Amino acid sequence: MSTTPLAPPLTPRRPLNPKTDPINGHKGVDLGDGNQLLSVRMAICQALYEEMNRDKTIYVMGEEVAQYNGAYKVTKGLLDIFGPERVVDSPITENGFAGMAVGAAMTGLRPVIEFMSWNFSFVAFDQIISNASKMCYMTGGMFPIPIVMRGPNGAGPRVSSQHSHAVEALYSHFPGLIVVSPSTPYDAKGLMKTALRQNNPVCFLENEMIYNLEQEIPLAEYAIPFGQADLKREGGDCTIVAVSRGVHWALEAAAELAKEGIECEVIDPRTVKPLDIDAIVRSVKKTNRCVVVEECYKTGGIGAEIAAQLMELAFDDLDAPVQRVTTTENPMPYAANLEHETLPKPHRIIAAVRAACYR
Amino acid sequence: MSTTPLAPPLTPRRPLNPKTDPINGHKGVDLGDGNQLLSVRMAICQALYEEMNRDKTIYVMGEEVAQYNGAYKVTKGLLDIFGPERVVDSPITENGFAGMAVGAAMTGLRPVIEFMSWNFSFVAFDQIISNASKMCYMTGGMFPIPIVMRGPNGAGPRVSSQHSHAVEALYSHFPGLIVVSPSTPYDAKGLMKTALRQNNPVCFLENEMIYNLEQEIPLAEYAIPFGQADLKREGGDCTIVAVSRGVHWALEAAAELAKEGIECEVIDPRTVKPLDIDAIVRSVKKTNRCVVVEECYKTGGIGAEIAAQLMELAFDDLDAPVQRVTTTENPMPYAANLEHETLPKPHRIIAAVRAACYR
Amino acid sequence: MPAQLFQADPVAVRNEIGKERLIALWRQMLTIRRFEERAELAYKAKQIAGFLHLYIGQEAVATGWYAHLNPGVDASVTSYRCHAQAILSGVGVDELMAELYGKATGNVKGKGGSMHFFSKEKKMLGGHGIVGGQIPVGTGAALSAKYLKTGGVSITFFGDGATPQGTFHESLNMASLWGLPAIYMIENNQYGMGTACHRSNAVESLAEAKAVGYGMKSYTFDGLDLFSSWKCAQEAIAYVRRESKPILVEAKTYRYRGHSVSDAGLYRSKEEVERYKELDPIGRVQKALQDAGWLSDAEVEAIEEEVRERIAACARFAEESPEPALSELSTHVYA
Amino acid sequence: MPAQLFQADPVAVRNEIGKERLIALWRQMLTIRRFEERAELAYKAKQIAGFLHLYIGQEAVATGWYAHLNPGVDASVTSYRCHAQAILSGVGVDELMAELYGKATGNVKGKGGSMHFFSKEKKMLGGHGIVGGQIPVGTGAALSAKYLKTGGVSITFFGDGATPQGTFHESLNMASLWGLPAIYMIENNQYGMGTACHRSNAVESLAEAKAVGYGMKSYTFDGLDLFSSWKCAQEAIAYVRRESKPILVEAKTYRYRGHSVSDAGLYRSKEEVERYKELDPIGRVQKALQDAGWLSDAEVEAIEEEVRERIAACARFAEESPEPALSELSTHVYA
Ligand SMILES: Cc1ncc(C[n+]2csc(CCOP(=O)(O)OP(=O)(O)O)c2C)c(N)n1
Ligand SMILES: Cc1ncc(C[n+]2csc(CCOP(=O)(O)OP(=O)(O)O)c2C)c(N)n1
Ligand SMILES: [Mg+2]
Ligand SMILES: [Mg+2]
Repeated sequence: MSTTPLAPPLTPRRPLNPKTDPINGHKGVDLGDGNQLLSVRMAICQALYEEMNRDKTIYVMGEEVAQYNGAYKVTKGLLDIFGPERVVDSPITENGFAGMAVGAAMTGLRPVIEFMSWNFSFVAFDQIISNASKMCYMTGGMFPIPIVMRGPNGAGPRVSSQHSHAVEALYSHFPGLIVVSPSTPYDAKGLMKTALRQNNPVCFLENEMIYNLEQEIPLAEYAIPFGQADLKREGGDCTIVAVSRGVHWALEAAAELAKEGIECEVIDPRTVKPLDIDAIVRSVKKTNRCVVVEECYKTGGIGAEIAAQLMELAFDDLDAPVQRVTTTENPMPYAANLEHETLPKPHRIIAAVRAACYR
Repeated sequence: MSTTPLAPPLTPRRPLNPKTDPINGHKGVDLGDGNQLLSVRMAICQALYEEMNRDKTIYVMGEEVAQYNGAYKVTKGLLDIFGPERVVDSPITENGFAGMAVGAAMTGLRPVIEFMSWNFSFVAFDQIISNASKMCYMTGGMFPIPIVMRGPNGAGPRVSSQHSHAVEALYSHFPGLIVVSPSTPYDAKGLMKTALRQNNPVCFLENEMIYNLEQEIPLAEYAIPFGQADLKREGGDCTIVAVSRGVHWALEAAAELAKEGIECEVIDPRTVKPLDIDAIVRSVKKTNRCVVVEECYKTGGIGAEIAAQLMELAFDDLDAPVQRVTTTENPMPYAANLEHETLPKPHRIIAAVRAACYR
Repeated sequence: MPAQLFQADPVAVRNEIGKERLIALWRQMLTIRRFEERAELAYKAKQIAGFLHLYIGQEAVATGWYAHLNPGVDASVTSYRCHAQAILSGVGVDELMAELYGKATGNVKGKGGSMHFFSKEKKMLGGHGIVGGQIPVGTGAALSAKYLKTGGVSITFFGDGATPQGTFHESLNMASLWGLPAIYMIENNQYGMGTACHRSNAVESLAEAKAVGYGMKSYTFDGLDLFSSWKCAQEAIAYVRRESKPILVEAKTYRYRGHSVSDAGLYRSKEEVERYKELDPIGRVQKALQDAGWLSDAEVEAIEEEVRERIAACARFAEESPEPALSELSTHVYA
Repeated sequence: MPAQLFQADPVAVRNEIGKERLIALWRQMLTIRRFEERAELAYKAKQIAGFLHLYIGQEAVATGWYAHLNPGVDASVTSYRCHAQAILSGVGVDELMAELYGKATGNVKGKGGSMHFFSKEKKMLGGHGIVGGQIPVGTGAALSAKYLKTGGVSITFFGDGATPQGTFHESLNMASLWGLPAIYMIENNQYGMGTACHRSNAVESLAEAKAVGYGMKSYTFDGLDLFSSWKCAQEAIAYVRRESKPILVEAKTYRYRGHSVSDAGLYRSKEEVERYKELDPIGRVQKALQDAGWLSDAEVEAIEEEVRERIAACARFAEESPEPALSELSTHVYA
């Protein structure tokens, strides 16, 4: 399985046709030229499918992942293909099945567990932190914990405060965890493949709002290593580091800003932990400005960490303070206008880039 | 109850005498001059005692808080004084009793819950985040949640990975929570009084290793407002922002550094959220250097947030990157030498200050 | 093993409730049903967004129990499927519908939406989105009642899908240990989302089997029948008030709609749903009222019309209400 | 209501076990006891730090059950009170004592300490510090056994104080639902720290009452008596292997030391402790051996001496071992 370093363009030549093409499941649309067309949702499913075929120790467990095909249909078809031993509907007991995954991982399996949303991982927080993240260390390396925890992260559409968390920063705080937060089908598949072939607990943070985003990706197998950022747009005036859905908002903002002559470079870390700070530093050395876009809260968010690291590694290169465009410091409100202002949307990114460029 | 802005000196004129003085419980030693001598442990107990006397809606619940007088004896004597309705031993069910506190707070009580250590708050994480921190907002202000959650935080003595977390950064990430982390008896009492008289959920983070630390504090009632840092040492060469036990390590380091002519200013935020960034900025405008000392992990720690805010608010005043002296990026190991290197102890602070001063 | 079902003679209970009260109960059920049907329409018209979980089919459960409660003294709390409980607590439909629309006049100022209805005055403690998260909250309210000697009880509603959560176990143990006046009501509508109850619970009779492990009394009743619900509530609530002991109750019920409005419901057959619709709890009460000669066709029509008009009015109120001011973004983060 | 206690005729069981095996079991118990007594001394001499939770008094429980297990095929997991389980799994006392000393030669390289003993080879999954945290872990091992068709079972030890945790409930429900070969062993030593069992659990018979809610078979046995423990294990483990169904077991036992070495134990009377000491599980096995004429006084003395020497040697090994290199700080954070 080779690593393809060059990500394909974000916009496919044609969209999926819901009448004739699959819109979920593991099969993309073969475009005949070595590429396939699929969505983020399908890319994740495909990675699971391929790895489950390869590795019999992988099982998938979570609420509604089997008979219902996943609350968001990410696991569509896996039950039919792999059967009820390997694709298991669990009761609503996040701490329980997360802890079971730890025990299973210690005894030869490679569990994939779905949190129907990452908000519900809070119920399982003790097993994630006290057990999954520490086990390898506290056993002197005896028990690595190869678990992939996955599910939608960040704000869904108008689902308000208990259902709208973005947990990148939260889980990045803890040594022992890997935090993956892909923004495209290509990245989602390549990173999931890596996640399923390494031996650390991975928080694989998807985003409901981009499950349908489509892209042409290679039919051939590939994997994307952890800790390798991807340049989603080139530009010399300001670096925007953007995570997950934020990448698309950043690209929107960048297109707007280009009209006023500000060329932004958009860097997608893809994995928040490990973080490819080198790529960020390289870009900032060129642009001398940095804006971070994320759905986490500001206090102790990814932006804070990047700002602190840039201070350490590019102190003399920054011409302006790092701007943090995050979810505002409040639980997510339900009202449409309030939700809009809470999220780090393009209008806020544009303002931040202007501020960084002293415009 | 007046607010005393001037904290008393850290070193008492005489230590507590375990033969003749109380070493726990709510009563300090009356020194006859309007002051009393007591430890951090006793200061917290005294604040609880005074407020429970004043406010009948306060109850204390947790594992071993009543008959055992607290695993660390912080609640010593409260059962005898206030009875089993108000001082309640709970089964080991952190999520359960934290959630009960939310329900009780919504119906007229002011619960104080003890986590035997903050590590166990991970079991209760969902109730703390999904309910306590959001309830006021998601009910449009209808249901404030006046809960004080308290217990020892940070590394105990050689208790290894599952028992050594410092959670300041973790809980600061979430809007709706107050995070208090006192370093002295004076601060502990004054902040606990405030915690028990306001209506937000408070994470009151104590530290086992300084429970016995003694100080002379006023006999008269006082409270310390949230969001007001305290200057623990004055100095013009480098600002050290230090939290909880870190304050004492910082003071040790500062004394060492003074010998080589580096005068450090030690600022204790006392409450990490709200954070008195103004006090930090004021100091940095004078020293042009900043080192942050905390027991949290580095990634997304308090140091990251302070670095990011200093960049925003004192961009041109910093002569060197903010240095972060934190728990190293590994779960806490048991071996004595490894534990020593993991913690942000004076030798590491000294090195960081030197680096900040380019020495 | 199926549980022993609580037995109530419908005619005897009907007579015990009496004409006026039964008409009032029927009107409440109708109000809940029409409120939710209207919300469903508004959702399809994209006037409401996010999740919308309807209680349609389950109305007899909450209605029977609130009939014996005194909201404001007694506390109640439930899941995201919270519309009925808010209405039965006495919250006005105007502010509830406005909340669904995300308006400033909403029950919680547009900050919560469908899953988060509350009332401080009525001690209606939500409206909770985390499955099982409300169970300790209800337990805490029972602690308050005992501590403050209010004489009140607390009732906590949750689904069959929530009983496997740890919070259930932790709460019931503490409530029993400390003799709290807490009612735990499993609304077993036979599915947690797409998962049939027997696929998530190792025992068939949830209340009966699980109560043993907490030394608790239990009841299981026909939740599609208002008379069973009302009578069981009367007996059980009296027990809780008298003994200051918790109970575990299971309502065997059914939801007619999908888990939420977006659920296609492929996990159950149309026939199954139709079979249950024949047992419609609202229709049965109406029939009982008419059988007893307590309501004429014309009176039925008049009340139906009144309710419809009330609901239409609350929808107008919601539509015409303003959005929250943007300054609301940062209010109430802290008290 | 006290539970129905598992009945075993001591003489019959003794004869079934037979001379050689019984001597071996006695020697195991003795090794555990002496190991911990030595650790206690070292703790007082400040050679060991952190927490140190001793199993002294409870030896018959784990010893009886491991006798029917095949560590490496069968998995086991327990709380911080994990010394016996590690020794019985077959981990050498040298590396265990070295771990207590925080040395590089320790069982987990000095990274875990007293609460975190492990063995990959023996499928001994810890050594867990979070009360109840190991219960899902043991359940996961049972899932593995079933999934990989190893024929193995998993046994999860936890205290009376851990049964109120949500993890207990969640795990038992899933194990029963899916027919996992899991043994849940409540070591009821009557206290969780300073809290007597009846102050944290609403029912008296933990296993018997709680098993009902999971449709599970249960056993309760005299955990101070090796013969009851051994015989109950034989029957119960055979059931789990044969049926691939979980069971809930309660051992009525007692710890002679404080919760941890630093606990003064003011919550129970000296008389109570003395009363239980008369039932010392190790002394009773020795007596049975001697009553049967299977061991002479001299042989007892010789074995005692051998065990003492082995433990002294492991303490020397620990003392003489080097501290971990500082470079170990950052190894194993990631695999
Ligand atoms: C902790 C948690 N896990 C998962 C979910 C997603 N979820 C919402 S409702 C639901 C099903 C609950 O079923 P049940 O308890 O039977 O209640 P019902 O919807 O039938 O009223 C699930 C899985 C959630 N909200 N919270
Ligand atoms: C989640 C959690 N809460 C609290 C503690 C502190 N604690 C450690 S042991 C213990 C008592 C446990 O008692 P029990 O389960 O009966 O086990 P025993 O110590 O008697 O073997 C407590 C409260 C902890 N380690 N984890
Ligand atoms: Mg249900
Ligand atoms: Mg115990």
